[in-house]
Order: sequence, then structure tokens, then C-alpha cells
Amino acid sequence: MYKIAAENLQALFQKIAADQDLYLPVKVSDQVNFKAWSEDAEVCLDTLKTVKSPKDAFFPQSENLYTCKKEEKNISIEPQALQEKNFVVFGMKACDIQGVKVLDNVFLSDPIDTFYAARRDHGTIVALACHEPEESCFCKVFGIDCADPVADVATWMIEGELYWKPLTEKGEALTKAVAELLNDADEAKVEEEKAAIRAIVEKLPYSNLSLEGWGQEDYMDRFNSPVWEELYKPCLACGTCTFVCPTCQCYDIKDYDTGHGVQRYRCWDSCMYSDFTMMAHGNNRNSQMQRFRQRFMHKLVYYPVNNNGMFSCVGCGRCVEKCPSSLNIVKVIKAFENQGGEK
Amino acid sequence: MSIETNEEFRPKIVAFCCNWCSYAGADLAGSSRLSYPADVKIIRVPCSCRVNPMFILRAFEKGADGVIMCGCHPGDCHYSTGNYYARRRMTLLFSMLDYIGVENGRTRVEWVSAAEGVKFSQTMNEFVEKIHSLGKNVRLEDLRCRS
Amino acid sequence: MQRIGVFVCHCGSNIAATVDVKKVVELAAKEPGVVHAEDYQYMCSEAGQAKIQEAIKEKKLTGVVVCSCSPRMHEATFRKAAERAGLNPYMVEIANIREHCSWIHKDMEEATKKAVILARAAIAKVNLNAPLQPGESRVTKRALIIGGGIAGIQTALDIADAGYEVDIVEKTPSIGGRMSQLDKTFPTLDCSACILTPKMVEAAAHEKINIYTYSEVEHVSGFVGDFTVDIRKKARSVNMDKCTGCGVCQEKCPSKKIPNEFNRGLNNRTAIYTPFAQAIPNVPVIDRENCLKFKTGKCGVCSKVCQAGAIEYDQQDEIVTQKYGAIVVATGFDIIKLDKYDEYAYSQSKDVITSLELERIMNAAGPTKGHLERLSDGKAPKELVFIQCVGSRCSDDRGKPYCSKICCMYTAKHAMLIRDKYPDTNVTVFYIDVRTPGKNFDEFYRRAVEQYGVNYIKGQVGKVIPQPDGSLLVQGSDLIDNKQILKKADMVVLATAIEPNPDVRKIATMLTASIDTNNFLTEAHAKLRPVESPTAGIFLSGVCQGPKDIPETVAQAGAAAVKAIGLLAKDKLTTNPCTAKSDELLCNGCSTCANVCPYGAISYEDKQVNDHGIRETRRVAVVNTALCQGCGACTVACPSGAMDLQGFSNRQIIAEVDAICR
Amino acid sequence: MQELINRAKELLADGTVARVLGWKAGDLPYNPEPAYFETEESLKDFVYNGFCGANLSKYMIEASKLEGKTLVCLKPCDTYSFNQLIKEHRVDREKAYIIGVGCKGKLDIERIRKQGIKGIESISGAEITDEAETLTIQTIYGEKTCAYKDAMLERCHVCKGKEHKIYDELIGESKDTKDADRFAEVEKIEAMSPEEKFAFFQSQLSKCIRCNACRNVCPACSCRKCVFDSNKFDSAQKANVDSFEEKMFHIIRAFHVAGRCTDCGECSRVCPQGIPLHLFNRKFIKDIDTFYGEYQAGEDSTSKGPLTNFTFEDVEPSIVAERG
Amino acid sequence: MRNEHSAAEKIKEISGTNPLKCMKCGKCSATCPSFNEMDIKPHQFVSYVVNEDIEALVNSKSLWKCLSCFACVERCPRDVKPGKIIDAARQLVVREKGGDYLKADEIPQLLDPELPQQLLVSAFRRYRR
Repeated sequence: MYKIAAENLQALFQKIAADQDLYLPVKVSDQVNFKAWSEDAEVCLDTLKTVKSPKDAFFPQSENLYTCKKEEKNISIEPQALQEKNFVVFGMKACDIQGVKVLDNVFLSDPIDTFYAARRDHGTIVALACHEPEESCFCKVFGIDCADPVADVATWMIEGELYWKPLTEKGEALTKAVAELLNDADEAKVEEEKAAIRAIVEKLPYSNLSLEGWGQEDYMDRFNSPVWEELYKPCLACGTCTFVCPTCQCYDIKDYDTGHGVQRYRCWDSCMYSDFTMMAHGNNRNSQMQRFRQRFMHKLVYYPVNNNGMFSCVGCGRCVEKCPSSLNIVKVIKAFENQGGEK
Repeated sequence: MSIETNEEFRPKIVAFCCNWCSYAGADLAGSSRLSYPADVKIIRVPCSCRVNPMFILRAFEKGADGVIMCGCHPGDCHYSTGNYYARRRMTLLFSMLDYIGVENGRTRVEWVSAAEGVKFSQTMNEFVEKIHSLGKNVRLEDLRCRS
Repeated sequence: MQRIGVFVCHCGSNIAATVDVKKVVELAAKEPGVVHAEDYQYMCSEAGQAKIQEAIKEKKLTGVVVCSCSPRMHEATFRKAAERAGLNPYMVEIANIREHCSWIHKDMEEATKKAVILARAAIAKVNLNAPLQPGESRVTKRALIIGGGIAGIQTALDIADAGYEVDIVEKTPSIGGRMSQLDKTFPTLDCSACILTPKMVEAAAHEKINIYTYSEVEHVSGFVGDFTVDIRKKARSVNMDKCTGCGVCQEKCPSKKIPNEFNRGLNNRTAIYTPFAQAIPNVPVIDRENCLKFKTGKCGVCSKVCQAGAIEYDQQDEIVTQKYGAIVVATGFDIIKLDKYDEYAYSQSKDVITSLELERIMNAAGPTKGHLERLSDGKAPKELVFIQCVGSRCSDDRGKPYCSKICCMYTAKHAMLIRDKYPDTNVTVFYIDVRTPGKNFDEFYRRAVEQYGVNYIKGQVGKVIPQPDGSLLVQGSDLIDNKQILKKADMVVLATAIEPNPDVRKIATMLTASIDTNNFLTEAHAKLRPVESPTAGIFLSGVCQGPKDIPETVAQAGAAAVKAIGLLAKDKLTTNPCTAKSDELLCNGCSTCANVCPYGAISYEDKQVNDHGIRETRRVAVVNTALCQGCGACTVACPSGAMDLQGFSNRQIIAEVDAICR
Repeated sequence: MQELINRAKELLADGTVARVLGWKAGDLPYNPEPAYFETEESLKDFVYNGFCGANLSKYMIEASKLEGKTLVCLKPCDTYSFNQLIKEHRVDREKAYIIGVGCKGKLDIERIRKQGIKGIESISGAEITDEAETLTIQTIYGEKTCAYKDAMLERCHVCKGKEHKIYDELIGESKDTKDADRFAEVEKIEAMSPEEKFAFFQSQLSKCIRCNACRNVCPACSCRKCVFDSNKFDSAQKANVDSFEEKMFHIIRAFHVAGRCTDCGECSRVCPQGIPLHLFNRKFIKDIDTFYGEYQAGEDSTSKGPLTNFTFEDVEPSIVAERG
Repeated sequence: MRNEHSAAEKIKEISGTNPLKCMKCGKCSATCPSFNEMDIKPHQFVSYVVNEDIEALVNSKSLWKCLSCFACVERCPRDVKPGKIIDAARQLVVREKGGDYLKADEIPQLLDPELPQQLLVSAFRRYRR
């Protein structure tokens, strides 16, 4: 266990950024999101939730897959280079780290997504414990301990000092690289902090949400439930929930005509959008109710069924805060809770 | 150095011309051998009111350095009222582009009648000169188009 | 994917001298969709068109791009050629590499580069073209003539003689127009009224011709073959059927001090009046602005003296709505106002007059009963000066940049008539050039000099100064003698520039016919279609299109009539297929498009739609393709992009933009 | 609020309306959601408080297709949107029973959070009947207070007024909340140099995540299929490339609603990245006012919009360059 | 020796006129008050410029006979402005004389209170650089 005073963090970031890219919560025009660090960046480590989750670091909202160059009537293909440079994501929260694990199940199982895999290989995650969890948080429901995040390095911000604990080889390597800035520390303060955090988590309104009836194979009753018909109605069909979510992994592949050829890129898609999974024959979900249901059935049923019970929601609460219509996954879970015996 | 690059800079300029007045005006400039820089490329539209602001943004996105729209003089529209609508649309669009920090010289509307070959050529010469002074459009171009 | 053929025209050396035609062929061939590319000396020639047709058949082309002159020149030619080879004509696009390229650029490399880009844009467009089918519309077999001067009368007679109904709308109380004000005509010196009156009578008597005098066109809607026109018949206050034309009312009318328009205000008329003796119809009107009955409610003399009981003070303006297949504009001209030409002292001296005023003075029915006299003191002038080009050929904002064309000849006429009738009156003409192209015109002018001794001085007058003794001092220059001339004159006549009737602007707007910067109506083609407006179904007769003398006006009137007859002879017209089209699945039914449509071509229907499985009744826009003229205003107004313009679709234009910016 | 519920029950009971469109209490103090109530019993969850900011006019597009009348609760500013939707034939006046509800300014939870208030357990002072000038907020981290005004949505500070432009009946009092100039922010930007303007919008728009919330919530963006969703146009993009895309999207969107936007402020309210999207719309409104005379979209349901209208004397586009 | 071509160009530049627009109507000469004292008449000015015979023009009597009344400028129907042309020719001469014309800072000490103010202004206008 090491520690570093908050006033030395700038030096720490400089040190890290000297030979790799560094992503961390930065405030731009009043909003905090994970961004590449620069000398003049306004770093905000005390922000609990960045607007977007940091999944961009591994699975960017838009990324090029390859470029076709057109010369006369010939077409040549230039593949996109994979991530080669090491990078550090600093300040990820436990829920978001769990989000990356959800993505891992999708992108690192066969067939492996090489773009994602390359980023995972080259990325080091420095986690930050949640000092003051908020009412929209419900990570506890998914067995996540925001007081003790598990990543390459775990850190705690306690009374103006960042406590630093490497947990993996990557973490050790990073620690070594910045060793000159770190001082040794004992764990007592950290344990105190953990206990304090856990005590707050207990008090959070959503912490005792029940997942009973979700994540089960026989889901047709739930699929066919009339509850969806009522639930979806306020939904505006925007993609806010999807794009702020740390686990949503759907993407669309599109071509952009650059005038000299075509860039094939992929970009996040949202199951809330009317052209989601649009195919030549049409769309297999052609009402907003169906698309709405898809989102939650996927997160709470299909995904856990296929991934040993791991839910594809991590309780970060971003959708709770950001939905323009104040809809969210908690309301969905509760709606079925109120349905009583129904699965 | 900067002078050198300036000399090399050949702007891409899109001119939307209505079929009845300004395209004919451009034809007249041609038959009167009134030259203007080859950087200007004309797209024929039936009326200035056919020009969707989206076309103009599209041109900038794809790397145009200037976009000019020509139509019949107010009162002379072949379709009576088309250029009046176009005038309002373009006024608002240009104002918006100015508002978001795009140099306002990159867009222009000029009313050119079928008899105004001289005006057409003069306008194009002026416009190209203006674009030269502004240099390359970097604020609206989609960087992907450079690759 | 289309199979496109690209045909690059040399246009002799018009294109080939500045554009490397072979290079354009080579590079165009590499564009996507292009399966054939060739060049030829003259694509518009029989042989050139044959090449296109051959390629269409052999290479199974689905699209054609011709790189040549302006589409305004030969688009129709190439489309017809393609159609003959079995290709939909709307699959042909033109890249204008002559007017927009070879003619304006000097550098071969630069011009070639641009030509390639223009070709590329046209190819990109054709890639998205779709075959279009023109629709059909009915032709109403009736023509409207706006203006009842010699041009309008002649056109009306010619159309009526061909068997079609014709209506003439004339603003003033009588037909006859400017020609009725003239005394004699050049170069024959025959009496204007003597040749015009029979025409007026013939028109009035013609069973196919209906004349609306004292009437104006109020509103025009519709399109070629099917115009609907509202005509305002202004209240004449005299019953046309009852009036016998006896003229007693005019004799007895107490309001006698109203400037007589027909005599250019040189004398007065009464409030109830016919403009001139031979007026048709010979029915007076009451000028309500000056009539005591209307101004004060008292009087009513005319009603009392009218034996026929024709006076109707309570007449109202009447709107007549009529359908027409063709409209001929014959609105004629007026002379310009001289308030910007103070140097000629027109406003200061009564003895400085315009040529048109001289016509009235010389006319036996005019204010001086045909005697040449000074308006100031009634004395016969001994020294007369004519000044040419007053307001014509001026590039400043005081006058008109064009030559008024008729002044040289009528001045020679005036000079000759005066010298003939008053041999002791000296006549001097200051001129810049004497322009006499026309049959027997130069001979006529030479007669004035050689037989009648008119003194022609090459040089312009700079100033006319009224003298205390009532004479006029004319300061001019004699460019041949290189002298400045000071000449005393008793009367000065100004050859004042003519301009289109000021009402033409309003009328052109109603007709959506274009006019040039001088307010002359624009022809569809300066050389090849001189009597048609670019707006289909609108024809031009007389001076409204450009300065003309009487024979030319009559000739053009006949030509306009023939064009109108050609249209009226058809039962149906094919319509422009480049019309707006609404995608009913995208349409919101918001009416925004209908709000901007100048033709009222968009209506709304509740329609059963199947939107990817969702069946519902929606309010959607429907375009009447017969009314739609294809301006595209609706396409931009439409927020959802449901409205698109066939032949100039969003995607086509965007493809052109992309191709140019590439 | 009780008056509202009682009236809704009456109208449901006597068959005047088939359903009620209002707000349903959320599971946190600040997240009521738009909801339909079809029975008197279900109205127990009905709520109308300071957090009911959502403009329900847009929901009436769908509700107009349903059998029977829908009782809809509209705040004064929402009625402008409703008028505009009538003008565009997107809602059916006959299908709506409009209760104009009073408004004393709507609250923005983001503004409360910006003041460092977190772990919210309860909020008092947000009820519509409360006369409180201050919100009292119980949090896990202790009790906090916040002036009502400081928690208000931006749009309420430039409120168009207390008057409902269309309604069948009115319930509740409204309060003047306007304390700022509607165009002050726009003018501030107009005064910037091109470089500053560009930097400002670049910084704001770089946050855009293309979630389309602004578009989907917008009552003027009522197209069945947006041009940005249609493959018919090459504008269909979901990319987030931080160059031109977002600018293009927002300019075109603002242009599409220009002359139709009532300045209801929903776009700015819902933007997850806090982009002041109203600055685009308000710029157009300001321009329209200066160039073509004052115009308020939604003031009535019949007048011609400024972009479907013209005068011969309209200013030329060169005015933009001339005024510098 | 003056370069005749560049002198002609200079006259066009200073006068801001295009002599090619002249249609030789003679209206300028018609009322010129100095006509009889001029060897080259106003309507001939343009041809000297067009023909680039500036030497003859600047050596003519007319150069100093023009009163700058601008009647010709006002009345010219073609916007050619012979008065401006001759004024420009005059300026050409004045400028070429180099040092022997007044400098602005020498003027105050030369001022005669009797001198009409208008004359001064007109002199400045005519002979300013």
C-alpha cells in the first residue's frame, strides 16, 4: 500500500502520461467525462459519475474498421491499425469495472473482437473507490463492492491523500514506473474508509432491490407480460440510457463516403432506435414497446442466462439520472416486483 | 512560406444557380467570354428555393471552401415566389453559420438575371478572391474526407 | 448500377481549343457506372446524335452524359435523340463544358480539370436518375391578349382568323394604343389613323374577338393550356348596350378642365369622355375622379341629356373569370419622364416638346388642329431644332442604355413633313448617329436632307436656354467642324427614349414571365424563340419585348399569334415530369409544403398506408403534377424530407455536391 | 394538485375523457414520469410538482390516434407547443381536453446536484401548492437547502408568461418566474470573435453523444421519420467523430424547427451532457424577430410561420456579413 | 521620357473613368465654357487617352484651360467624364514636376488672409498627391 498527496497528483499524471496515454475524468464545458489527460485539463476525481461511462476507452463510440481507397475503378483496402500504445484509465469506479467485464464476455469470447482485445491488452485500469455513493447507485444489488474496487490498481481518496494499491502485474508495473512519487502507507485508513462507504451503501434507497425472477431460463411469461405495454409509454426512444450505460455493447457498422473512398466504421447503436437491427427484409422489432422490452430483457434475462448469471447491469445509476422521461431499469425491476408471483 | 501555400491553395467553390436567371446569366458570361476562376463549379437547380441548407452544409462537410447561391432578382422569380423563400432561408442559415464561428465570407447569395453575364463573372471573381483571403475551410470540413 | 455513356463534344474548336477532350473521355471512362466514353466534333449534329443512339443500343446504356454546351441550348436535342434510341429522355444529363468552362478559361490544363469535374458531377447525378414519364393536360381553346394596341389587335385578328376565341383586355377606354396617337407613319407618310382604324373596326366586329376595354388583368393562375384569369372591368358608368355614341353628354359636361391624356395633356377634355373620335367602342366613360356627380353628388347633367338613358352612376367594377390556353402580352410602351434632363429645359419652356407631343400638334384632330405653332404664344416657329437620343443610349441612371430604335426615322418624318408644309421654317437636327436599317429607311432619311433641306448636325446638344424674348438658345457641338454651336430656335423637339409600359412589371409577376433589367419581357431564346416568354404559354407581341416600329410590331404580332395558334391547336399538352413527389410514408401531413407552393399544386388526403406493417390512416400530401411546375420550394420547406423533386432530387444534388468537392 | 385529481376523476367518470395524461410519482423525490391514467383508482399515483417539467404536448400526437378524448395537463409554455402541433395537423384538438395547470417554475435536478447536493432522500418545497421560496433537501450526507429559483430550469428564468394559449379549463395559479433576458446568452455569443464562437460551440458540441434525446423530446421534431434516421438521405449517421457530424446535426435540427420552435426548452432540459441547445433555437428566434418582425411560434394555431412567408422588402442574406 | 502607356493607365486610374465607353456624341463639347480657347476639345480628350497620345494632351493648352466646372461630367450620357480625364492629366503633370510644388507644411506661412477659402480647398483637392 502506497499513498500520494492530492497536490502531487498533477505530477503523477505527468509521469504516467510521459510514456503512455492517460484517460481520466475531465471537465469540459461543465460536464465531466473520461478524456485524454493534458496539462491544462480540469481533472475531477471527486465526481462520482461521469456522464458517459469510461467504456469508450476500450470500446469507443465510433471506430474505424478499415478504409477502402478508390483509384479509378480499382479499390484497395487499408486495414485499421490495432491499438499499440499502452494507456491508463485512471479513476474508474467499481461498477464501471464490472461493466468492462460484461463487455469482456461479449468481445473476448469466440470470435474475439481484435480491436477490443488490443485495447484491453494495452490498457491498465486504476480504480477509485466511491467516496460518497449517491441515491441513484445500486451496484450492491449486483454484488459489487464500490468500497473495494478490483482492478490493476485500486485507489482510495482519503482526506487529501490518494491511497494506492497495485493488484495485478500491470498494476505493479505502473506502480514501479511512478514509484518515485509514492510513499509507503498502512492500510488502516483504507479499511476505515471501506467501512464508511459500506455503511452509506446500506442506506441507499435502491440497495435492497430484489432481482428475484430475473436471469432465468423460462422467461416467456415475463416476455409476454402486459406490464411492458404500460412501462414503455413515456419512453421517447432516445439513446440516452444506452449511450451512458457502461455495459451496452451493441454497435452498428456503417460506411462513410470520404470522396476518395469509403471508411467502414462501427459506432454504438441503441436498441431504442427505430432502425436497430434493421435488415433488408425489415425490422423484427417494429414497435417501441418491443425495443424497450429488448433493452431490459437483454440486461436482466438474456445476458445472465448466457453468461452464468452475470447481469448486464452494474447498478451505476446513470440511466436513473439521465433518462429524459425519468424511466430506468430500477422502475422496470420494481414494476415486476409489484406484479407479485409473476416471473 | 505562408505566401507559398497561399499560391497553391485552389479553393473548391460550389455555386448553385437557378435554371431561369442565374444559370442563364452564367451562360451569358460564357458566351461573352467573361472569365472567372475555374474553382467555381456550378450546379443547376430549377429555382433558388430548391437549395436546401443541407446541401450547403454538405458541401462544406465534403471540403468546399465557399458556397454561393444565385437566383433571379427578387420580383423576377420564374416561379414568382421561390427566391423570397430562399432569401429567408439563406439569411437565417448564414446568420447561424456566423454564430457558430464560421467566417461569414464563405457563403454568399447573389441575384443574377439572365442578362447579367457581367455581374455573374464579377461576382464569381470577387467571391473567389474572398475565399482566397479566408483560406481553407477547416471549421466545417469533415476530417474523414481528407483521408 | 447504371450503364452510363459519356459523350464529349468538341464543338469544333469552341470546346476543343481549351479543353483536352481526349483527356476528359479518358478520365470520365474511369468513373463508376461509365461503360462507354467517346468524343466527337459536333455531338448535336446528325452524326453526333447517331453516335449516341448507336451506343445506347450497342452498349445497352441506361444513362447518358453529354459534355457539351449549356443544357439550355441542347438538352432537349439530346434527350430526343436518346428517346429515339429507346432510352427514357430523362436519363440524359448535360455537363456544360462550353459556357461554363472552355469559353471562360484560357489555361488548357485548368479548363480540362474543370471539365472532368463537371462531367463527374453529371455522371454522379445520372447514377441516381430515374426514368420519368410526362403527364398530360388539357388545352383551353381560347387566347387572352393583354393590351389593345396595334400589336394586340393584330395578334387577336390572326388568332381569331384561325378560328379560336380571343379576348383583348385594354386598360384605357378604347383600343388603338400608341399608334392611334400618331399623325403619319414612316417611311410612307400615310396617315396612321387611316390604316389603324379599319383594323380596330375589324377586331370589334370579329365574331371570335371579345374586347374588354377600360379593364385590367387582376389575377392569373394555372399554367400553359389552362390559365384562369380574373379580369376587372372597371365601372364605365355608361351602359355599353344603350349608348349610341351621340356625344351630347361630352358636349354638356361641365367639368372641362381635365388634361387630355390622348393629347399628352396639351389640351383638356371633359369628365365624361371618349379618348378620341374613332374610339372603339365609341362609348364614353365617366372619369369618376374628376366628375362632379361623383365628387360632390350634385350635377348629373350627362344623365339628363342622354336620350338613350345610358348613364349609370351606380355601376360597379365587375370581375370576369375566364379560362385561357394561351396568353399574349402586348402592353406596349410609353416615353420616359424627362425630369432628370433639366438641361433641355423641358419643364421650363412650353416650346420644348417631345416628339409624341409633336405628333399630336401635327394631327388635324390634335390640340392645334394640325397647325404647327408654339404652345407658348401660338406663333408659327421659324427655327425648329430636333435633339436626338434624349435618354436613349445612356449608361447613367438618368436614361436607358438601349437605342429606342424609332427616333431617327420619326424625326426624319417630322422634319420632312414640316419642311413640306412650312417651307420657310428651318429645321435642324442634332444627332449622334443616324440609324436607318430598314426597307426604304435610308432613302427616306436622305430625302429629308437632299430634297427637303433639313440641316443635320453631327453632335449633341448640351443645353437649351430659354431666352427673355421667348426664344430658345440651343448650345450644341458640331463634331465634324469641331465647333461649338449656339443656335436660336423657336421650338425644340426632343426625341425622347421609349420604355416598356410601367404596368408590365405587375403583369409579368402575375404571369411569372421574366423581364430584363429594362423591364422588357424576356424571350425564351434571344434568337430562336423571340416571341415566346420562357414561361410556357405566354407569348410576346410588340414593344413589350423590345423597341420596334410599326411593321416590326405587326410582324411580331403575327408571329406571336402563330405560336399561340400552334398551342391552341393541340388538344393535350405533355407536362414537365420534373415535379415534386411526396413519400407518403415519410409525410407528416403538416401542410408546410402547401403553404409555400405558388401553384396550389399540393392538397391533402386521408390515406390508408402500410408503414412497415403498421397500417393506419394518415393525412398525407398529394401533388397535382399538372399544376406543379417543379420549383422545389416545397422540398426544402418539408421538415421530414418526404417531399422530393423528380429530376432534381435531394440525392442527385447531393451527389453533384460530393462529386464537385471530391 | 388534489383539485386536479378530483377534476380528472370527474371527467373520467362522466365519460368526457377516456384517459388522463399527466405525471406519475417516481421512486425518487425528483423523478416523476409522464403517464396515462385510465381509471380513477390509478390516479392515486398522479403527481404534479416542481419536477413535472416534461412537456406533454408531444405525447398528444400518439394520444390523438387513440379512441376517445385524452385529458392532458399543460403548463402555460406547453400550450404554445400544442398550438403549433395543431397548426401542423399533428394533434387533433377534438381529441384533447386541455386542463391548463398552474406553474411556479419547474425544477432541474442537475442544478441541485451542481450545488454539491448528493445522496438525496427527500425534497420538500417542490409541491405545486407550496409557497416556499426554498427547497429543503434531506440527504444521506445531511440536510441541505437550496433557493427554489436557483434550482429552476433555465427556461423558467426566461418564461414566456403565465397565460395558457389554449385550454378547456384552468386549474391552479401560476407565478412570474422571469428574471432574465431571453436573448442575453445569444447576444453574448454574437459579441464574440469568430474564433471564440467556434471554440465555444466546439467545446459544447464535442460533448454530444448523439443520443437524440433533444430531437425525440422536441414537440417540433415530430416527423414520423427523421431525416437523420432515414437511409434515403446520406445524413443518416450515428457516428460520433467530433468533427463535423454533431455540428451538422444540431444546425440542421435547429433549422428544421426554425420558425416552428416555441422555445419550450425541452432540448436543453433533457440533454444528458448539459449542452445549451436552446442557444441554437433562440438564435433563429432572435434573427426572425429582428429580420421579419416579432414572431412567437405557438401563439396561435393559424398564422403563417416566418419561413413559409415573405415580404418583398425582406433583408438580403448579405446583412449577416454587413452587420459584422 | 514618359511611358505613354503607363501614363494613359494612370489617367484612367486617377480619373476612374473608362474612355472606351465614349460614344462620341459631343455633348461634353456642346456647352464647355472654355471650348473656344482649347486646342484639343473636350470630346477629343478620350481619344488621346485611348490612343495613348498623352504627350500631346499634357502639352495642350486645354490642360490649363479647363475650369473644372464639371458640366461635361454631369451631362455625359456614357459616364465617361471628360472633365475628370483632363483633371487627371493635369495631376499627372503636377506629380511629375517633383519638388517644385507646395508641401502641406509650407502653406500656413504663405497664407494671405485675403485669399478666398474656397480657392484653397479647391487647390488642395486638385493638387493633392
